[in-house]
Amino acid sequence: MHLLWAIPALPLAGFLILFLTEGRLPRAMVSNIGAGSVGLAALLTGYVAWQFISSDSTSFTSSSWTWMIVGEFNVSFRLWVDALSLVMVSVITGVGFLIHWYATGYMSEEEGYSRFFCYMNLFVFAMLILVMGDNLLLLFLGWEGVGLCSYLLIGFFHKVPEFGYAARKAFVVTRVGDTFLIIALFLLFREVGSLEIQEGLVYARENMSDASTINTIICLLLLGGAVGKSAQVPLQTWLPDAMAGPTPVSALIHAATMVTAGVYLIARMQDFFMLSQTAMLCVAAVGLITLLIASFTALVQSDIKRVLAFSTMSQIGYMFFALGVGAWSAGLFHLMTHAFFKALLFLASGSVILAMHHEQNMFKMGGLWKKLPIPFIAMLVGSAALVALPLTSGFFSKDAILLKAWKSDSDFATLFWTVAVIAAFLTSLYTVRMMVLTFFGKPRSEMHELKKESLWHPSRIRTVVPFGLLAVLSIAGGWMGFEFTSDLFGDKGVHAEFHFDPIALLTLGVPFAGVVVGYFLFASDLIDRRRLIKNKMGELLSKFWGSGWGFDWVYDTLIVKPFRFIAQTRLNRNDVVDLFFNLIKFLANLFHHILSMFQTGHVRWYAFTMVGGLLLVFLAVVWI
Amino acid sequence: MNLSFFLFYISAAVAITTAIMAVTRKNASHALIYLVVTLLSIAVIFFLLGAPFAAALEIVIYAGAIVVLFLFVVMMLNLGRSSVARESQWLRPGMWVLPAILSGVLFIVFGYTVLQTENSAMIEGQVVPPKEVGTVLFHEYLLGVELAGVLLLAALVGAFHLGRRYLEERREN
Amino acid sequence: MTTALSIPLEHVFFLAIILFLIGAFGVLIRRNIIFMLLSLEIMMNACGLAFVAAGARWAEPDGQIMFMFILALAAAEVAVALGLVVQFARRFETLDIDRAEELNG
Amino acid sequence: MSVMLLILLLLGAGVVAWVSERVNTTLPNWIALITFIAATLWVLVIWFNGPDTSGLYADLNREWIPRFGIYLHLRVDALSLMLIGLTTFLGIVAVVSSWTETKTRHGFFQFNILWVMAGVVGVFSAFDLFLFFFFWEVMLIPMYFLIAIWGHEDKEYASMKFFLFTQISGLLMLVAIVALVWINYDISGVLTFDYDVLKKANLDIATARLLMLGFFIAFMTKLPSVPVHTWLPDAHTQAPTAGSVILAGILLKTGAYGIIRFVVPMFNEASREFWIWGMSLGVVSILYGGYLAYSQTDFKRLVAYSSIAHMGFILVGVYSFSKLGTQGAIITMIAHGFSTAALFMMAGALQERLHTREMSKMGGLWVRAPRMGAVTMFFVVASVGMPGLGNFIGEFLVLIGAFQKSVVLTVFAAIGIVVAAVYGLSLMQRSFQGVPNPDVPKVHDFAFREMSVMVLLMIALIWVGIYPQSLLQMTAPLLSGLIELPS
Repeated sequence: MHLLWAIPALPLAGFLILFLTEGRLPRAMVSNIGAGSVGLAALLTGYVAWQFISSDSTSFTSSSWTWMIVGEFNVSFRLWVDALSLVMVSVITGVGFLIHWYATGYMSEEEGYSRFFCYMNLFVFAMLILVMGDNLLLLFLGWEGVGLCSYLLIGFFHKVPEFGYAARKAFVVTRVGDTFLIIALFLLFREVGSLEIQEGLVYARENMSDASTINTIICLLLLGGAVGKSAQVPLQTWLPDAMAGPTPVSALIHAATMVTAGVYLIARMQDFFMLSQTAMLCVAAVGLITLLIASFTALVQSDIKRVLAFSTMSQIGYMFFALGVGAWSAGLFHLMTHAFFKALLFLASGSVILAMHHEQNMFKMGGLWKKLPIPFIAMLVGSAALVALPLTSGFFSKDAILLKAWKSDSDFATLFWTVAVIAAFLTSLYTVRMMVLTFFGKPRSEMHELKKESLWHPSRIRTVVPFGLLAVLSIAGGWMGFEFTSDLFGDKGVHAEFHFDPIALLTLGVPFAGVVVGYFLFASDLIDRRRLIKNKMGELLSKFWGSGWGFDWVYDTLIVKPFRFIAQTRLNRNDVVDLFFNLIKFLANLFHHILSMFQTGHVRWYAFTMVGGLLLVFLAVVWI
Repeated sequence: MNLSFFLFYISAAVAITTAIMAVTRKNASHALIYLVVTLLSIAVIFFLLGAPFAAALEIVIYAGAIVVLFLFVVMMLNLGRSSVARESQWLRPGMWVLPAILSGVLFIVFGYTVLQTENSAMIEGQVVPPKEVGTVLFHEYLLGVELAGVLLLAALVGAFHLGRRYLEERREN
Repeated sequence: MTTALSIPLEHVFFLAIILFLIGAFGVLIRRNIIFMLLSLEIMMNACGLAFVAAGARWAEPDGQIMFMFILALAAAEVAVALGLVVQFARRFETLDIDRAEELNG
Repeated sequence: MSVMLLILLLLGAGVVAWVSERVNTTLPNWIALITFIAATLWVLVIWFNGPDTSGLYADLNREWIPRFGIYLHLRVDALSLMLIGLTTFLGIVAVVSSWTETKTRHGFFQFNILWVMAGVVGVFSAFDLFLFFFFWEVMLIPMYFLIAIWGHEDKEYASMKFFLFTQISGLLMLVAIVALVWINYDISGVLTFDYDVLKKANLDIATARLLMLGFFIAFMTKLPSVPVHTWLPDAHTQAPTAGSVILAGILLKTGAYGIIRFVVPMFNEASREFWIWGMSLGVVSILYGGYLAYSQTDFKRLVAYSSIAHMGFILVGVYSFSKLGTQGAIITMIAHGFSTAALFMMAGALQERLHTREMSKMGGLWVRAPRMGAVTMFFVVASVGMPGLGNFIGEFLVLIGAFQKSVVLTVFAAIGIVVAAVYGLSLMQRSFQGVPNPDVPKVHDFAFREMSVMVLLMIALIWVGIYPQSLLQMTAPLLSGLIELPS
């Protein structure tokens, strides 16, 4: 099945062309190559998907050459595509293509145009390798490649030092996660004897006992890696800063693809996780905690992109929660739908930001729904899906998770469910707040006229078509995708049949309640918002939530400051060990000075020492 | 206990006292005169020990030539009255202590070694005539004599050069 | 023919030692070069005495011959030494040995 | 036979280059370049027509000083051939990178480069301990001249320090060699310096431990591992570009090669007992080197400390006594040779253009020199250990090998990867990104000359990264001989 290789090869070719020509190609050519390569890959994926559905084989594979053989350690470049990775590949290439197409407009006025597409293509290639690699080392290659590209793209505007710092922070924090992953790889190799995923899964099914500690440790390490990449609780501080990159980057990397790599990893290593209850519990717990923290923080953000970033974080928390609770296919389904509506939201917010001349602060926007109709409709549809209003794709995936959570056999089922519902309510709250602040109410700053011919103008095709397609997917994605993903994991998947018992009704009602409360809270001035914030408690809370529950501050004081302080001290700069060798040099000089004091130049002193010496010799002779 | 026995000890005492005086005088010429007396007393001892040729040499060369040479230099550098004041300033008591201790200890060590020798013997005062000394000198020690001659030549040339530059400078200014 | 002297050898050696130490003492404490040379002469004589005494003990001429060599040495040494003293006096205007101390460090 | 020719060729070319300076000043450069290209082609030819039956590419054994059983025993097996190939390849890089840098005495400069290379080739192929020590010294003297004459501001201090460190440790090794030969003579009555014979000398464990320490300390100073590494940053910052390319690219490898070839096989039981020390020294080097790299403000000094960190991986790999670990160490040697040589070339290029190595004075170079930025980004990413490039393969194999031996040490070594990311990106950030500071003079981007060499190095790194199997299968048969007890 050599077609498989073509899918990652296309973006790689795009990257190579753009890299070697070093920005000498005209912009039109660059956009064709950049967007075109991903578009072709998307078409190819469609073809492969169609073949996959028509043929009943559970997986395609195409191997090419051996990478490394040392003794019994045997790793080779081989691609493996089954239902799970096919979903991921289609999301990456499909949504990726739309984002690339939109980016050709969005980035038209930025300099470094070909460099941008070069990095984006490299990213898509790395993500495809991550998802299609059949052994964990290939997955790790994609994993690190994706981390590198997110560093390059976040730090794309390299003139601004803060963005550079944000990029470095993202890379280092994800690198901490990668270290957990690589240790998991070592443990797996020692346990299973090879890094092939399928071989590992078979090994796990057959001869791994339920409560084997090794398995739990491996799963926890895998979770550590996933948490690093998907910006979950302990290692999530880099995602809000990652908004420093251009908006299509945020859309592609920090909404649709990279952050879901963690979810893919856990879904891929499913059999390992199924075996250990503690690991599943941890995954669910991590998901839940991130869910809560991100939702509360999103409530008090002023920058539109940071709101979306925290919302992404919370939605991925949902996915982790779904996997933790055992709703494997529901989690994957949510991943797919989330990719659609979150990409739509990010792109639309990108148009708004460009229209406001790079103004990202929501408090400076307002009353834009008349001036920017297309982004407004797109944002509306996206928010609807995010909030999970009925009939939107979000509804299908989120409710499937909630139902599965309710029915899961673990003893925390009710607690999990209630927390998830609260989070859903909060989601609708901050979404409404975002819509109100940006589009409704009085315009808080003047928005001078958009030049019609500018490439990124909302009415251009390269903006409308992606918006349209994504909107359709956000709405229709639910029905269409449902059949496809429900049997993704065979019998393990949950079938959310919609009988109207109280729980289903409740999950249906929550979004509406959120919207209504949000309207009262933010749109109408029935409740005086200022009074709510002004009092002591409100202020403290908003500051605490605003800073992402203080994680940043904790990491800064605990790790970054001491590390940097010790490094910058003068003593450290020129190497403590050197002192030892300089000491030897110092001693040599010291002895020199002491001895030279004896050479006084006075003859009588020499006579004296001679007689003294004579005496000593005689004493020695006499004595011995 | 015959006359020569007493003679030996008297001249020994004289030698020691004049040596101490020679070393401690402030005036250079006085010291030299004391040195001459020491040398003469040693010559007497040589004579008593039965080495008349050595005694004669001692008087002729040592007391006669070397000390006289000293006197020439002392006179030339006119180390007269003016240097006496400076001399006393240099002989501060503090200078005495350390060398004195050192020589005392040395004396004890030397004395101890001398007393250790088992076969201590008496000196009979057997005279060794100069003829015999002469024959041995030019038979077994011929090489020694030649070397001594070369040594003296070297000293001669050295002394000549050291002196000469001094003369030229005087001619220039 | 004898000079009828009969004393133990050690006595002469003691005399030689005392003379030698007086000379050494003189070299150590005097700062005037002339006096140092003078005490040097005393030390030389002490050695000579010891040699002649040893020769006398065995009634052999060797002691005296050694004494003669010492004499030659002393003469050469004094000649050069006094040449140096003259130069020293001319250059340092004083005969204080401690003035010449460039060769240090 | 052919190895002897190669060494003589290098030595001869050195003399010719020195003399040819009178003709015109750039002739020595051309002579050196042509010699190195010829040498690399020679290595490639030998590599293609494969090893002979006993896995050797070239073997020469001729009497040198029969009185003491010293033979001119030059043998090239897979490991040696790879390292000789690396040497000649980096020779090209060194010559091209300092084409315009030396202002005075070009001939003598090339002479020194060629003689260092000859010494190194000798070290990699000597199978007679005396001959090994002979070449060990031959490669040291010209290196000292390179730093002392063409170095930067306080070159005397740096070159003297480098010389003393290597010389004293070399002395230790000499004592160990002589002792070994003498004991062997005592036991077996055969006076020989030959590697294979001495390998089989059965020493009691106490003396074996001592002799091993003698060798180990010499190679530890050469491969700088922590306690004795302080000469490397000074020597690197003051050395001219060619000097640091050679120093980092090859001289560090002689230390690693020494451990793999001499310490482990010849004193196997003693080394096995010593593994906890060897490995922890490696881990300390990784973390300490990485940490200090972060605190440097001088571009070259940062890269120097990073190479100490990479060399730590080799120690960890070798002392894991596993096939994976040793292969990882060999791959790290090759990959590190490429990535550090490139970074030092970049440092040299920056110094030539900005007359400073201080990163505080750089900043924002990407705007004016995008090509330099891209190249530096590539090599920083490689040295940070990005999969798909050579360094990662080496590090991964070392870590997975070391994991079987001791989990704790491997976890600490893995933390080294995070530290590597920190200092790697801080290097990138402080020199190329950020606001271009005004007083940085007009920087002209890479010319064809430098770019061609950089592309060569890039291809090499990608080849090691994507298809390391070609190297791995070469050294696979050797491993049993290097690690297990001599049969």
